[in-house]
Amino acid sequence: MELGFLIGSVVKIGAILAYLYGLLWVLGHKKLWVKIVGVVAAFAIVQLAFTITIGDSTILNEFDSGLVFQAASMTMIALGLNLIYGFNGQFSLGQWGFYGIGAYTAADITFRWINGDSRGLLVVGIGSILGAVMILGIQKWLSRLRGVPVLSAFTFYLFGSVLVGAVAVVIGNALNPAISPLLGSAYEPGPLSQGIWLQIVYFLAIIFAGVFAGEVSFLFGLPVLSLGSDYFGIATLGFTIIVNTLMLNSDTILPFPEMKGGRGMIGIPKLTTWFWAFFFMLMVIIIMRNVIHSSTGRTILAVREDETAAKAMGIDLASTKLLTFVIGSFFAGIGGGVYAHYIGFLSPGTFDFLAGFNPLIIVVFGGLGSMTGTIAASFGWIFFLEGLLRVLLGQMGPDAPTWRFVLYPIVLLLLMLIRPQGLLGTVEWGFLKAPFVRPRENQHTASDVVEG
Amino acid sequence: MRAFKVFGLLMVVVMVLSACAPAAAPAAGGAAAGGEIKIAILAPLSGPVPTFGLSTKEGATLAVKEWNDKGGVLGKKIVAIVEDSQCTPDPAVNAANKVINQDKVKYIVGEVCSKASIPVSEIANEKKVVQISGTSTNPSVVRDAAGKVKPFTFVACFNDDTQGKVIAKFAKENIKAKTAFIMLDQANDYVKGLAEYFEKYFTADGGTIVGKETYTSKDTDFSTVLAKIAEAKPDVVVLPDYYNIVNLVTKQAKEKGITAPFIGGDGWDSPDLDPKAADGGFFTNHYSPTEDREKVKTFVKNYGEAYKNDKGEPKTPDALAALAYDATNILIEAISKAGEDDATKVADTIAKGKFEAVSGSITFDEFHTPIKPVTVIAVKDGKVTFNSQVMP
Amino acid sequence: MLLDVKNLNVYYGAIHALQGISFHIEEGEIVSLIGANGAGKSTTLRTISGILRPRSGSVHFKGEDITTTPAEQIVRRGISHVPEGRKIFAPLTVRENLEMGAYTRDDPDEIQKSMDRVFVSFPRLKERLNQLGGTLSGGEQQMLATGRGMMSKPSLILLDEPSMGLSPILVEEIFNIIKEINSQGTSILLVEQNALMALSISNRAYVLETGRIVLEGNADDIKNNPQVKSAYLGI
Amino acid sequence: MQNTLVEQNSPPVDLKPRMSLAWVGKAFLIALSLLIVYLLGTNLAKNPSLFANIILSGLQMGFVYAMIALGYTMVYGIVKLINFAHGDVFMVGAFVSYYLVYRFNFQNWPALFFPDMPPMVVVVIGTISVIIIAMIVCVLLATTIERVAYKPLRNAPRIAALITAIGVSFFLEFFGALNFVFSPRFIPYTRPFEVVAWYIDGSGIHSIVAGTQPPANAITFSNIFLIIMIVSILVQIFLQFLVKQTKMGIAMRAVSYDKPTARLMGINVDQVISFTFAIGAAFAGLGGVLYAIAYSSINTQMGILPGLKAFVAAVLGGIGSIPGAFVGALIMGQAEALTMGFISTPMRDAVAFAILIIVLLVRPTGIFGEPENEKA
Repeated sequence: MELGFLIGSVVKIGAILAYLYGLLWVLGHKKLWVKIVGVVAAFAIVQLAFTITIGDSTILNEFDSGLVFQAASMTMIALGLNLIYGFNGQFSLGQWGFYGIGAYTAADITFRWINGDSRGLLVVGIGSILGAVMILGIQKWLSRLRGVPVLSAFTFYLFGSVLVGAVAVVIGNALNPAISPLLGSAYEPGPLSQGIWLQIVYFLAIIFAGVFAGEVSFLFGLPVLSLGSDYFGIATLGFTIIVNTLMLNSDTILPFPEMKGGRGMIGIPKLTTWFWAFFFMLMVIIIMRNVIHSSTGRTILAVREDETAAKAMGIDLASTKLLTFVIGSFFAGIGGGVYAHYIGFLSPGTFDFLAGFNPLIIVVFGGLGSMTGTIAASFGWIFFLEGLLRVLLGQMGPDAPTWRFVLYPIVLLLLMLIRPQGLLGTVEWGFLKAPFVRPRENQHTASDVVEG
Repeated sequence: MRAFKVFGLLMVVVMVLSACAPAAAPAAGGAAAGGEIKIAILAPLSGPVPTFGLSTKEGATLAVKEWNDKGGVLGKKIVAIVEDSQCTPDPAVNAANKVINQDKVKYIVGEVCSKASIPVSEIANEKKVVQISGTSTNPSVVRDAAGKVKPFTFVACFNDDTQGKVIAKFAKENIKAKTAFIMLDQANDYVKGLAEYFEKYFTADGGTIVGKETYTSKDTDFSTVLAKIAEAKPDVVVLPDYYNIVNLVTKQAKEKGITAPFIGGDGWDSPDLDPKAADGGFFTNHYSPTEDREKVKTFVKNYGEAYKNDKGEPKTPDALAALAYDATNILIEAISKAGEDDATKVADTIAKGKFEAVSGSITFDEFHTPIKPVTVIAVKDGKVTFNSQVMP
Repeated sequence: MLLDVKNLNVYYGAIHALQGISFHIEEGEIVSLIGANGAGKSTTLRTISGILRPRSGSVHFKGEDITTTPAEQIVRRGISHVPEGRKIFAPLTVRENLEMGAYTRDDPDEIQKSMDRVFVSFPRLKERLNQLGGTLSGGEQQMLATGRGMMSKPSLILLDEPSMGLSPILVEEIFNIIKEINSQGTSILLVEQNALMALSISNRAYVLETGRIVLEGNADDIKNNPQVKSAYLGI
Repeated sequence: MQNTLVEQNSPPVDLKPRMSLAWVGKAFLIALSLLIVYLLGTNLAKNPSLFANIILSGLQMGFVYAMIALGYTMVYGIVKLINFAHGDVFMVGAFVSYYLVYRFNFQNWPALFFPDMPPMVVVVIGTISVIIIAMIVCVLLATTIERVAYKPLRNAPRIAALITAIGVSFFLEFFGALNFVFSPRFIPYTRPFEVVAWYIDGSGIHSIVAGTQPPANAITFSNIFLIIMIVSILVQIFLQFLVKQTKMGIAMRAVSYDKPTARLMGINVDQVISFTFAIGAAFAGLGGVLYAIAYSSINTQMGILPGLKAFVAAVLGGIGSIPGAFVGALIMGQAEALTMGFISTPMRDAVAFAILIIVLLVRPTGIFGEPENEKA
């Protein structure tokens, strides 16, 4: 029976990787109807596996489905990081912070909504839209002036954001009384806080959470992206820590008593279904693929390969980096929203900076500059660490689970020593295959020491 | 392609691991003759507080072992499945999902930390699995967002309210304190809860809080806070945190010449509490290993026989071990009383029953939280001794 | 024979940079390697000094096989490589740069003697002794690089493009000093784009073309070779 | 590197007079710093002795950070690797000394061999030998890590080495947390000697008698503080000497600037790199022991946060620069202590990082950092 468990887990990992491969292949198919049918089928296969019962449990039980949801949100986060680091070369440790921002924002919107308070949605929604308008407007205005230093530009954006935030709160408060009667309360849900309306709010919450994370990343990235790569990395690590600190004090320093600070936010509706997880994951994959395959994508790659040369070609380094950073953070925010509504409980401990290395490990594992690698590694990583190792060590007596985090770094070390460029290097499959993407294999540090 | 080599390597790792698996398997699930009852123990074996996980695991497995030695329950052998839940929501949820869906477990002991117990409790109630946590004091563990009790979740410890009240009462009556200084960790719900309730009852009784300072759990240098305490000169300093923080704070306080006694909660309880540093302090607890009750004596003896510390001496069980032991015993006893391996019946039995446990005689209130006396323990002359028992 | 290079093959990835090069240097000689950009001159020097590994072939120095000896060991054997582009340690002072040149030696008195000898050749370095390497002018940097190369008391100096980027007067000065170093008994392998200048101080020369030696012989003969004249000397 | 969006978006020819808005950013920064100065100033005026006590506690943290930061800054300077395992080497140093003192009572060895030795000397020699053994173990550990985990990746992408560094760090923490290794407990540390504390008030220096409270307006400090301060400054002086005056030190700088050319000088680059790791580890071990003595509680995760802070301090001071690491660490210590004292304890890390980010914006390579050199 124990061996059965083991084989079952290994087969599951294999099946999921094969499934992802199939999905990418179908998406890459030339005919539109094949794509559509393929995507629907890909959705249906997993959906069926969640529902069809064999023996006394479904083919993929809730343990597996939990892992699938975690892997799906991890895919979005890791893809965002791969865009920032793998494709654009900006070493960021801030992804985890944006993930946290997305999770808390989305959770707060739906939590308030089902508790008869529409201000979450209104304020964040209006704020994100106005914020985008403000950013574009100030950008336009500043572009007419010359020689405005980053710090000054940042000051303008900062004051702009504060203003936009205040306006959003005012509008939100004004509109709230009109909507909240339709929401009812947690005990008696009104017409708008259930059924299809709740699904729409969920969708909006996640999109707004992503946009909000993107806007924060714009504000933060604007000054910080001008730093050199490692310094940028440290500054973004600082960002993750600052976000974590704010989460811990969300009920004291920040005015969000429902987030309950270090106690953790409870009562988030568990709205993430396979449909939504699949939908958002696919959306992120498609957006990212299309960004990379566009001319913007070529600019992004050019900046990574050689900043000086890119600048000489007339590429606007700062805006390219900023754009990549914002898109990457948007993905992280989406991932956070999906995660929050899967787990139903948010605690600042989840967004600790140490866990923030996980997406980095996944991206490097899969191969920098390989979307396929990132997707496969996200699933592989969760299913290995939380699935296989947990099941295996669980079989080996009460002391064994302690070894989980001893084995994990050993595997990590071995893999890095054997394949420093990541599992898939820069290989892409199916849909993601791109003729012009030929990223360099090795980035030498010790300039040209040939034999070590 | 080189990628395949790596996959090959992964497979080899997996094979090696699987080679280990059958060897250890009989220990885990051997005698299936009379059937077996599985109990999952979720403990933070890694993560921020692995030491709590260790005590919990030891206490819970000791209880399981004792029942098995007596022939199991309902004629069936009890199998303990230990899972690492890291005191963090994600792994805890994965662990709970795994034991419920993969191992088909109907009873869960744990988690230790509230932030892990809360998401586990949601799954447990959804899946109608009995969960009993030894030590999660956050009210959200047993109550849902709307404030209703979760039918399948229990805790074996008194809650923050009770303990805060007793600390305040003791400070007022026994220490004769009029002014108090509160030190608390904003991010720790346990500490925050105790501090809040202490403040509530202490001020209601006419005491004054002369200062309130926060720190974080990762701090090691408390001299800034202590400098403020030295300025404020309170009658008592309330420090309702875990022993590791207590060790740091009290030691540094002695070096700063602070003479006010420190007082805290059950988090102080640990064989690693430095009694020299904490000398003159008091803390409330679920039980004292030096108590005279028969139940306590046998537990301390059995635990010491089963587990040794790094010098090879018998270990003294801390409150976490005792509570995990109690939680497991309550659970198994309830199974036995219910007479049936059925989660709903067992949950019912626990809610209504009365249990003789190491931490006193326990009945559960409407929020599945035990009603039991609180023990106050004094740290004096390098020793941790039973001081008094206070009914809240 | 001081240095004997036999049938050297070096690859950069798939590029066959040196295609079976053989040459030798006798004690006390100045030998020039001349050739166009990318002919493999610097590659040859880098292979001799151990920075690059040949795929096949051998390098013998004073009769010993040093083909696979690591670079840092080769210095101890008595070969000093003054790299192309000077490669001064910019954040180190002139004195520290020179001390690094004598890294393989331990006796402080002997090192001081060598340093004094360098100062005789390059009095300008003595004036700049505590200045940072990076703040020197191009000519001074070349002097420092050459002086640094002398500090290990080598029996063979590999000089890579000592005239690169220098004014004609400085080039003249540098080449005079090279001759002077040689006259003190150090053999020199000189790689130069400025073929005329190089040939004027060399005993013998080899002409490289896309990784092969196409011509070898007496410096004067080479200078007068019509092909060389048109291709490299611009006469 | 200070690119601005605006500069780049602007049309290449712009005949209009430039309107400089640089003052906006500057005014923002100045307003921010004025706020901080005001906050600190009022607190100083309100209670000078509390202020001084807080400054002292910040100094103690700063000096400990300085010892760890050195390892980060030197290793980064030479191989451009953020050696995340450094904080765990620090932890191992503390544990080694714990076992020596607690298990083997090693600090008393001089008394066993030389019974006539005065106890004061016994303690000093014993403690120093405990520290030295801890340092040696750390050196061995760090060089092994370097050999096994970093050296094979020297020509691989830099990120691979960073990931292995994270892996090594995880491994040390979780392997150390196994029951038969260090165990996951928070262990009360047994000090090899007693801590003596003093206070200064208007009437001079007095030692604190147990059970009595020093008067108000007194500034307290302990022998641990003095030891940490002196050791940290000595380490600093020693390293300055090493790097500026010795052959090995100059070679380290040469290697960090240009490895291939350093090899041409006959410098064994691998040896120099190993030596750098060893030096850093030795001081991390030293820091670990002093830290454990000062705060007297150890566990396997104790290295994470001081390690991170020390690294931030190194970046703040200009990574690669040894005096920079020192100054950065002291600033870091003060930033933390002052934030804890006068702003808000939970915001401590946030403030520390905010300072880092602001400093980097003004000086992109840190306070003492040289502009990134363009290598040929």
